[in-house]
Amino acid sequence: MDTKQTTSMDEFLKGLWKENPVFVQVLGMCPTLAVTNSVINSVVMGIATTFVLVMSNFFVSLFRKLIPKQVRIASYIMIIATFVTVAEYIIQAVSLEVHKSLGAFISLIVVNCIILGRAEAFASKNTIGKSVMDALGMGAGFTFALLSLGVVRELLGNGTFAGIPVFGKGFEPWTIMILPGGAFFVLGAWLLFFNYLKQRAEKKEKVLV
Amino acid sequence: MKRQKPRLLLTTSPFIKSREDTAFMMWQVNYALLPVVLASIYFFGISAILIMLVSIIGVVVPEWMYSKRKGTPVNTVRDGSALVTALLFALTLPPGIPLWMAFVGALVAVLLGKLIFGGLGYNPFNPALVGRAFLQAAFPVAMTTWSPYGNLSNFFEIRGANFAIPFLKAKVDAVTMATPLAQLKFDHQLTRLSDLLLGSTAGSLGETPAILILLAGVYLALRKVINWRIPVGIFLSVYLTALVLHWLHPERVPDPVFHLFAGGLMLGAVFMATDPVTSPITQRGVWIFSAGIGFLVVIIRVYGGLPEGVMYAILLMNALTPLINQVAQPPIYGMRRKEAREKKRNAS
Amino acid sequence: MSSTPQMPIPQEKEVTSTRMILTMAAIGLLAGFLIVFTYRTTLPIIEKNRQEYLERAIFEVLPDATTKKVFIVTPDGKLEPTTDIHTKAPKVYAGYNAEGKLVGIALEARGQGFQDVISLIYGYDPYKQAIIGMKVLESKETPGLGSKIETDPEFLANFKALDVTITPEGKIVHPIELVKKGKKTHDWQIEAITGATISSRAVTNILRKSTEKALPIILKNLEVLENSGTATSKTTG
Amino acid sequence: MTNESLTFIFLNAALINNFVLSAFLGICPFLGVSGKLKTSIPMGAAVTFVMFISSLFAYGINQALIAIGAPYLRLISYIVVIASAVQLVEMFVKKFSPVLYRALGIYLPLITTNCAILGLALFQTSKGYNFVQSISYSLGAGVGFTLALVIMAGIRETLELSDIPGIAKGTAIALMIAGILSMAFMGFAGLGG
Repeated sequence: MDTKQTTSMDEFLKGLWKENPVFVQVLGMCPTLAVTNSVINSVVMGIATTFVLVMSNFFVSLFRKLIPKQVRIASYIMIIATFVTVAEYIIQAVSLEVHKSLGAFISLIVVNCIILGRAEAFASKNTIGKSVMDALGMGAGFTFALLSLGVVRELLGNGTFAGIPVFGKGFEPWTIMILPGGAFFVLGAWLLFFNYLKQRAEKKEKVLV
Repeated sequence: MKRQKPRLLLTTSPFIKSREDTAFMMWQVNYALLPVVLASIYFFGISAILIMLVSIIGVVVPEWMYSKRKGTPVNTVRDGSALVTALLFALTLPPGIPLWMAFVGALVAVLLGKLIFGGLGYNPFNPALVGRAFLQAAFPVAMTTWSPYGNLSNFFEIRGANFAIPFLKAKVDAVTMATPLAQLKFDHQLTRLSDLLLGSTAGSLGETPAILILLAGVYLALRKVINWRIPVGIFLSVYLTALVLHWLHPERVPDPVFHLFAGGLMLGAVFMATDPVTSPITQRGVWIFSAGIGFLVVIIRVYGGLPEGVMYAILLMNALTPLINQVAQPPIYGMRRKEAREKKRNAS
Repeated sequence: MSSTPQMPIPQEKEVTSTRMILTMAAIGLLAGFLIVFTYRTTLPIIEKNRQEYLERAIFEVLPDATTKKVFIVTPDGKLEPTTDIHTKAPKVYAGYNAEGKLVGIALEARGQGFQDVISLIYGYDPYKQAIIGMKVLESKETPGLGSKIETDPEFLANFKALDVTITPEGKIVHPIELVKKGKKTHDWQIEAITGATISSRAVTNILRKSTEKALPIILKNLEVLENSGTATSKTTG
Repeated sequence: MTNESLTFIFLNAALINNFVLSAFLGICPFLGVSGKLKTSIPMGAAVTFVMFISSLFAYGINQALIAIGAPYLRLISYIVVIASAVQLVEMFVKKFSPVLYRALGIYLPLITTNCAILGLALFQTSKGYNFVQSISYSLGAGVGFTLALVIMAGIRETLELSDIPGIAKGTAIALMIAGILSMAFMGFAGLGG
């Protein structure tokens, strides 16, 4: 592991940008596409996923010396499923409407590869403090990615930001943006943009060398 | 497969070595489109001209910039392929569409439908239809508001909401008219066949004069620019599917001939399904392809929620084309099928 | 801890199966405890939310109602009061005003829309023999087009007084039908939303089917509903 | 609660609201496995089979959980059932077709974290489907998943020969194709009514 000397802050920052789970690692695509038709949904989904990430990383790291290797995946899934269930009931208690619009995708956090991935690749080998920071960073990065989609899709598709009209009443909404097709296009466009940035950075490096 | 004089249409998708042939073909298509374009100008006047101009700008400018940047020897603007995309795209639009939407759609058609895949010869879907499908999903109301057809006497009348301010809702409360397929679906009214043939119905720019498109198709088929099997296969398949459904529920499905001449079927079958890049390579594949289009068109028209399904049918069969190519691979002469497939794989 | 990521190897002898089972059991126990704890804590709030949501919908389609009572339709076509809102039997919500008088009945109905199933609730006034309100509970119709069935005020106005008069034999005299915008001539017709004919038709079909099935049962059991109102406000409140 | 016809349920899951292109379930394998036509067909078949099995079990478990009044155990039980079903399929494939087993490689165990399967179980519960409806739903979902996967693989195989701009290579172009496919599948709206 090359993260031996890193500080907790680095663990947090890498998830946000350099190892962004969606834009760089291309993980957790299902919720990224499915629930980002509005800003509010994106935020709730981001927070719920971060909560589960932090909790599962915390417990996996806490028990990392106790869980036998053979049953570790099963144990992780059980820990994750527990906290997803907890998150689901909390969301239902806070707002039934939000729960309705996110539907089964809250439960589907269980199979979000990011969470199992972080438990296996990071929390099972690192201290609690680092693991929690890692989870927070990944969660923040995931939320950031969801928001980048949610903002574009809601702005264009509905003319609103978190339900507040932005362009005035006369705006002609681009319905496709809230439809499934729009989700693919917007995510595809973001990836194009990040690839472009990466390519430009590489070119610059070459020039310097 | 018999060895024949190489036919342009049947070459596989990378066209690089036959650029000049592509140019010849594309200009032929443009010539064949001319009567259709003129007819749409006759029926929809200045609006038709404006929509086509905007579409041409929207398609040609990105194409030009792209081929300039890439340094392609013969650029796709000069060989006429960009013009074909632009005109076909424009012909699928309703005459009253705001011009800014037409421009957005043209950009989507060329960027998402073509350039992102590497340009001409690589696009898996028909670019004009990608643009139209995008508009249909983005602005469903504007894309299903049809202005009545006219003639030269109201040539200068602006149809619908052509001049709506970009990004804003159209305020014009224009006169509208239902298309024959919508009349059938929602009001159970049948349009006369003669009206369909002569184009005196509401519809998109190129949806109207069925007989002209048919003639253009015959010309292109004779010049061997398009594969005649595609339109013929589509017509047969539409006719047979509609015949069966007509027999099953006569009250819901009209005479199969109506389905042949209504809506965008003619335009789609002659000009769009025949795109050599997005249709199968082998003759057997072509028959499967066209049968699928015809079947889907009638199924969507009769059982689906939308009155028209040509665009979706062609896009769906475009998507299936690579699979059809796999299934309908002909054995190379003197070889058994399996060997042939292996050989091809090794070669590529 | 090994630092190289690797697939689980099934037959490794270091760890006994007893330990594996114990670990899993411990985690299961912890998980169970956490879940049950959350469930117990949030349940009353969630139930309250659900009740409120349902009540809001009912009072929206029955504007004069202030209290409601839930009935289920028994298999032999009778109505029975129930308190179990999770029951799978078809439900009927009777709305009463402050004096405990029956002011209408709310019914849930669902059917296929353009994209997916549409579910809605509508209010029925047995004395006017008319539908007096309709609210879409769930739909996935095209945003901005079919989704207007939820919001379009002109469309919703169709359901302020939609005639569903019933003959004594239990047949609706004029089944609800859909007409084009501006073509409404009778009280049993619904004016379609321009450009969203399919979704409008779906709502029409859902209502027609539901009224044909449910209204005869309600009219047959109207007395049960009327009497329950007074009983509720006096005894249980 | 539901009176949807079996044909509608099937068409809805397979075409109108295609599991991958419209409900966004199973996107990871859709983007990951869809590079090659040869692996996409067995993958689709395996997923369909697992869907079918888990749908049956999920139905039974849900009934049992309702009977004992413990709906809060639903998610955990579903995921355990799915994991076991995947294990079952894996053993089955390993025994009867070692070639296929090698071809599918690491993707088989990954079906466990394929959200299409858990999604199917959760959706059939929330839609209140009965036993027969659930079967129809699971088959429709499986067909829809396979269809999307195979179409995507076919297109991506042909694209290998083409001249895609550098920044669009990989996931970006796959997403764009998926978007176009999703638009094309909109043509099925209203079918089966």
